[in-house]
Amino acid sequence: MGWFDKLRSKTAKSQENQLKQEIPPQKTSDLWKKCPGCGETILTKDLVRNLFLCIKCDYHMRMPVWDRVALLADDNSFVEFNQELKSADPLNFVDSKPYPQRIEEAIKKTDAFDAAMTGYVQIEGIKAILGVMNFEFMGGSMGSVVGEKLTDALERGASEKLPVVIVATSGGARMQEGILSLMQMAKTSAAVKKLNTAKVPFISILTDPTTGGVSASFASLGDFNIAEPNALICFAGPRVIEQTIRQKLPEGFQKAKFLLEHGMLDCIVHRRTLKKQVGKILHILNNGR
Amino acid sequence: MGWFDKLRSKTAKSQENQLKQEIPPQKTSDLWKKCPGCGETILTKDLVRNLFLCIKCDYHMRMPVWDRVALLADDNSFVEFNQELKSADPLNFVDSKPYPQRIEEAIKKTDAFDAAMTGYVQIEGIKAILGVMNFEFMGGSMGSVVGEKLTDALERGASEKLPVVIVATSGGARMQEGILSLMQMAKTSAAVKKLNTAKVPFISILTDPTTGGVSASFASLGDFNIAEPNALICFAGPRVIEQTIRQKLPEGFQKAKFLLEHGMLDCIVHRRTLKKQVGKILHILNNGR
Amino acid sequence: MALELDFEKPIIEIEKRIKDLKAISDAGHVDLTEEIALLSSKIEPLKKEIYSNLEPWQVARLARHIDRPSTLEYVKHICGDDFVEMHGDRLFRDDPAIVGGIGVIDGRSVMIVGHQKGCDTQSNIYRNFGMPHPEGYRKALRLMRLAEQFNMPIITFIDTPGAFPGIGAEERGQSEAIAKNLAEMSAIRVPIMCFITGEGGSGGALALGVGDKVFMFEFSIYSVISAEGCAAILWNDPNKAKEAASALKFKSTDLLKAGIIDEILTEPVGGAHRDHKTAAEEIKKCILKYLPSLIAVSADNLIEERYNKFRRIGKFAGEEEQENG
Amino acid sequence: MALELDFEKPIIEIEKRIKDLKAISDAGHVDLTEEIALLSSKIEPLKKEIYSNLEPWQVARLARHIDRPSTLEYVKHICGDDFVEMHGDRLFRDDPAIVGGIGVIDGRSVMIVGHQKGCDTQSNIYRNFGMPHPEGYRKALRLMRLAEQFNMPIITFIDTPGAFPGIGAEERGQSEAIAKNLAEMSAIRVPIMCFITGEGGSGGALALGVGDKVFMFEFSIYSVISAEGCAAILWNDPNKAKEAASALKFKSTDLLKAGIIDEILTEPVGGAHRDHKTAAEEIKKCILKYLPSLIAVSADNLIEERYNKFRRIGKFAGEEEQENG
Ligand SMILES: [Zn+2]
Ligand SMILES: [Zn+2]
Repeated sequence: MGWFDKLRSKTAKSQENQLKQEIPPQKTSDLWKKCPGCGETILTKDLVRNLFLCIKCDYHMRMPVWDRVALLADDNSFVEFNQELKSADPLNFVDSKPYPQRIEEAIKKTDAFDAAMTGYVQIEGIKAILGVMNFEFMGGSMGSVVGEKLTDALERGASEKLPVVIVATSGGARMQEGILSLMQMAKTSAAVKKLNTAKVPFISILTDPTTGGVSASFASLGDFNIAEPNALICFAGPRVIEQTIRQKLPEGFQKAKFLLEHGMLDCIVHRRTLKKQVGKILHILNNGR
Repeated sequence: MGWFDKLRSKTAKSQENQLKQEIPPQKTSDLWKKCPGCGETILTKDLVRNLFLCIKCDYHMRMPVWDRVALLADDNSFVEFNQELKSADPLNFVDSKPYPQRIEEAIKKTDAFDAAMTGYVQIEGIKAILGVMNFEFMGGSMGSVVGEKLTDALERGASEKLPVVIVATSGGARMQEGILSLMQMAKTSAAVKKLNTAKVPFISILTDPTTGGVSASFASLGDFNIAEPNALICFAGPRVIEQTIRQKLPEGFQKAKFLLEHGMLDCIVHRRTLKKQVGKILHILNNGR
Repeated sequence: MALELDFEKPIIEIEKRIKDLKAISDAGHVDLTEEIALLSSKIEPLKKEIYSNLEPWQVARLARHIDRPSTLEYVKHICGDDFVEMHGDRLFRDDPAIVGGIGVIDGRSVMIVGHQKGCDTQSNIYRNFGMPHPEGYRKALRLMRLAEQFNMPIITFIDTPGAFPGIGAEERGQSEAIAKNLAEMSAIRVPIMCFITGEGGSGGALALGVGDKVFMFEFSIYSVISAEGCAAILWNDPNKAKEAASALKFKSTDLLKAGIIDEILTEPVGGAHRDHKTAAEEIKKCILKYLPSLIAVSADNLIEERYNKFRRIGKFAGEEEQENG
Repeated sequence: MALELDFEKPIIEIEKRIKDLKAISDAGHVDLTEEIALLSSKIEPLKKEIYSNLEPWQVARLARHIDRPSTLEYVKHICGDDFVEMHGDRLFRDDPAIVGGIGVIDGRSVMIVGHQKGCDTQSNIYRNFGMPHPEGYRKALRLMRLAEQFNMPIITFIDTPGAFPGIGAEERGQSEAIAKNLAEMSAIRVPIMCFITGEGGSGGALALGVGDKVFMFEFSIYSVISAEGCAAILWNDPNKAKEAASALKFKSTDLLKAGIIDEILTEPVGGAHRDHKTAAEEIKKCILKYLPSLIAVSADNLIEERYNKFRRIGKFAGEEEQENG
């Protein structure tokens, strides 16, 4: 099975899984998906073809990790690092389930070992390093594996002088790893600083949702911070804030446009032009170096 | 005449002049001064003895330049630089009076050649470079001479590794020198950067009023920004803003406490403890280097 | 819809008459070719006469002309599609009164930063008439540091009435923001070329103006204070703006003589607002002319020379005779 | 007025009884010296028993004790008069939830930065209960950069429930502010010693926590999330906070075992809130013990080792057997 076929089959699989997660139990059909923007019900296969943009209202739905790679990478250019890296259970953490069981379930569900994938890539002909987070794997939470993979990717960027592009999406820290997951914020941020010191560009692409410890570490530190339209980007989530301040939040709060207006983003880019725009930025920045 | 006597005589003289400027014509008495804080009329000689603090309400009134030197310098330690530097008339500027005439009048009035004085100093036993601006000389406006003197002081600090302390007070740019006065902002700010690069401390003391081009250049760039209580510190003055936004400004707007709360000042220090506090800061910073 | 300035009226009148004659002629009833040619031949000399004898206050009006090209228009002409705008100071807000981004000029990557005015009332309100808040200067500084990081020369476009005299701007420290830019720009280790394209208003202009080379369009101005402001303070009479304009010596020719700018860029006849493309080409030519030699200088020498360039500015008594001031 | 924690009640009761007996005894009616001595002799063993067997949720309550010394109190004990507080981020606001300034410890100049809680309701509101806004982190970074500039070691005190979940904090980019501190602290070229003195709450704590040495008081905690928050999310039941507290392993002994901290500082018997001075001395001793050797390291090696210290943190499947995790 060639690289592209494998990708397609993974895509289909992860697509399936996303559906299981997001569509309420009463309509566990793999064939349909409801748009969070306009409420329209859309055929999954149409969504896959349409880059997970709503066919009716162009809403940017969450995109499975392999589709994201396919969106950004030139054909057959992605070569994965640390594919087999897997979480341990450092705290012997048990809530309603033991952590190892959650991990195994997530692996089965997503066909990935953890919530981030990294590798060499070529984008619009430019060699780079790509990291893509996987929201379907335990909500894209950052534990030791995510932290290690992204840190390694950033360090490779620094030492091999290859620009780094990371597509973030995360519900926050992997609580089941306790303090270790908090420390991944320091680890990945320090790695970004290493990249800065090496004068190698870092493009951070913030997609829906990028929150908590990921938002408050590497994802906010891009030389370019790009967001997709409507992405929720925040440290504290809207529900937590509403509970704290006991009032309704304004429309659009913590969405991409809000962050752009508040100076945190360089630009918002539509998914259809994302690859081209990233390529252009890499080209211009590379050219200067 | 010894240094201290000379200082005293200059103090008395400049005191006189300040009175001429600030007390409305109908009460041109050299003997009394009205407190802007509480309205109390105070004997000038009492004010001089009391560091120009209101005897009744402790309001920090403007302090003549030689009194300021006496406040900060250890006895006989001040050695002035560039004492004779005098303004030219680069634009042949004439408004209601020719610029050279204004200069001559200011020289007569203040016994100084321009609105800043710089020199070697010792503060609480620590060798440093001191600059003091002179509000009585054309409202402390910054033209070529002020810019040159302060730049030279900052450069000496950088090359001789002596910390620099500048007491700012200014109505803004010396309009009569046109673009040259604007450029003094760039010149003095660049000199602060030179001092930073040399890793030599810069303490900026912002006194009433520090506005316009002085506020928007070296005076805001201290490693420590210290203000005196109640000092007006701003870029655009309150009257200009009121005219622009057509509404009354809040109480305390652009005063020292306002700036402290808005993150622009390290601390507000009472005039009585200013020397001691500056000495302590210099001591600690020197100690680290 | 062009705003008409009074001293431009004779030109605009002739242009209108030519248009009328052409319409009649084109309708085919009478042949007016000769009359049209005669009138046309008068335009150029008239323009030259008018625009070479403008009073300072008239230049100020040209410099503020609403149809004058803005930073983003220059960028469009100079970089075409090879430009990516970057927003935000990463601290508080994206200030629409200052724009910036990375672009390519003739194959070379550059960082471009400039004031941005609107072209009509609505966009002018959005752009705050090109008057930055602190976050605008801070965005500019962020971009310039990024340029330094990736070794990209910096091009700045200066066109602002000045800093904004408002509560928020003061609360968020516009003094600090301007001062910081002045200090940091003096030591940024890549070439900086500054273009005063319209109004160079006071501290708000200078905050983008500390460069290795400073250029100025013929009909732009660069001043420590607006003529109106100066008149209000020194003449105690805002109606003395014409007098103040003359006294302040803010025309490009004055500034060249004073050694503040390096070169005057010629505007299309009648002013940059009459031909954006030609104005943009003038800037591009200038960049291509000077950038290679600036890039050739080592970073240490570059910032030393930049420092000295500003260090030298100032005039003192007794030196008038020696220097040619 | 000390807040009584339930597990402290036996101690407080005996202490009260001793006081009563003393009062009677002092009044001169009865000699109760013997009884008092007997009771007193029971206190120490009781304290030791209670405080050495605390459940994680009990430690969390101690860590949050309102009478626990705050950063400014530690500073007062450690530096005495040789401290000058510095305010403001030079951007937007002075955040009272983070304090800092320059001081002298045993003749050596240092920069001190820490979270600041209040000691009563009013001061807690002013300090926002030690929960910083972005400007707090930015003030901290400004001060740390100044420390680097003047070659002063940095001491941080960590004691916060965490970042503040509010509109302004999000608007002004607390994500960016925390992230920036993490990145910059990793490369600051002077020694950084961090002391977790109370609550080490999540990102708001870590934003002052990237140091060469990280120390923790015995009854302080350091956690990715509060027990309450964790219970609400993972157990779907805020009342499971005790279970979450145990599961999160946020006690100093857990963190030492996990290699996150370098050393546990012993608290005065009964906790730091019972004896501020002794607690402060413990910190001062620790600074004096480690600082000289940190200063001896070259800046390059210092930041390389700091980087590696955090770089190493993480646990992966298959390595449990080899390492002693
Ligand atoms: Zn839709
Ligand atoms: Zn008074």
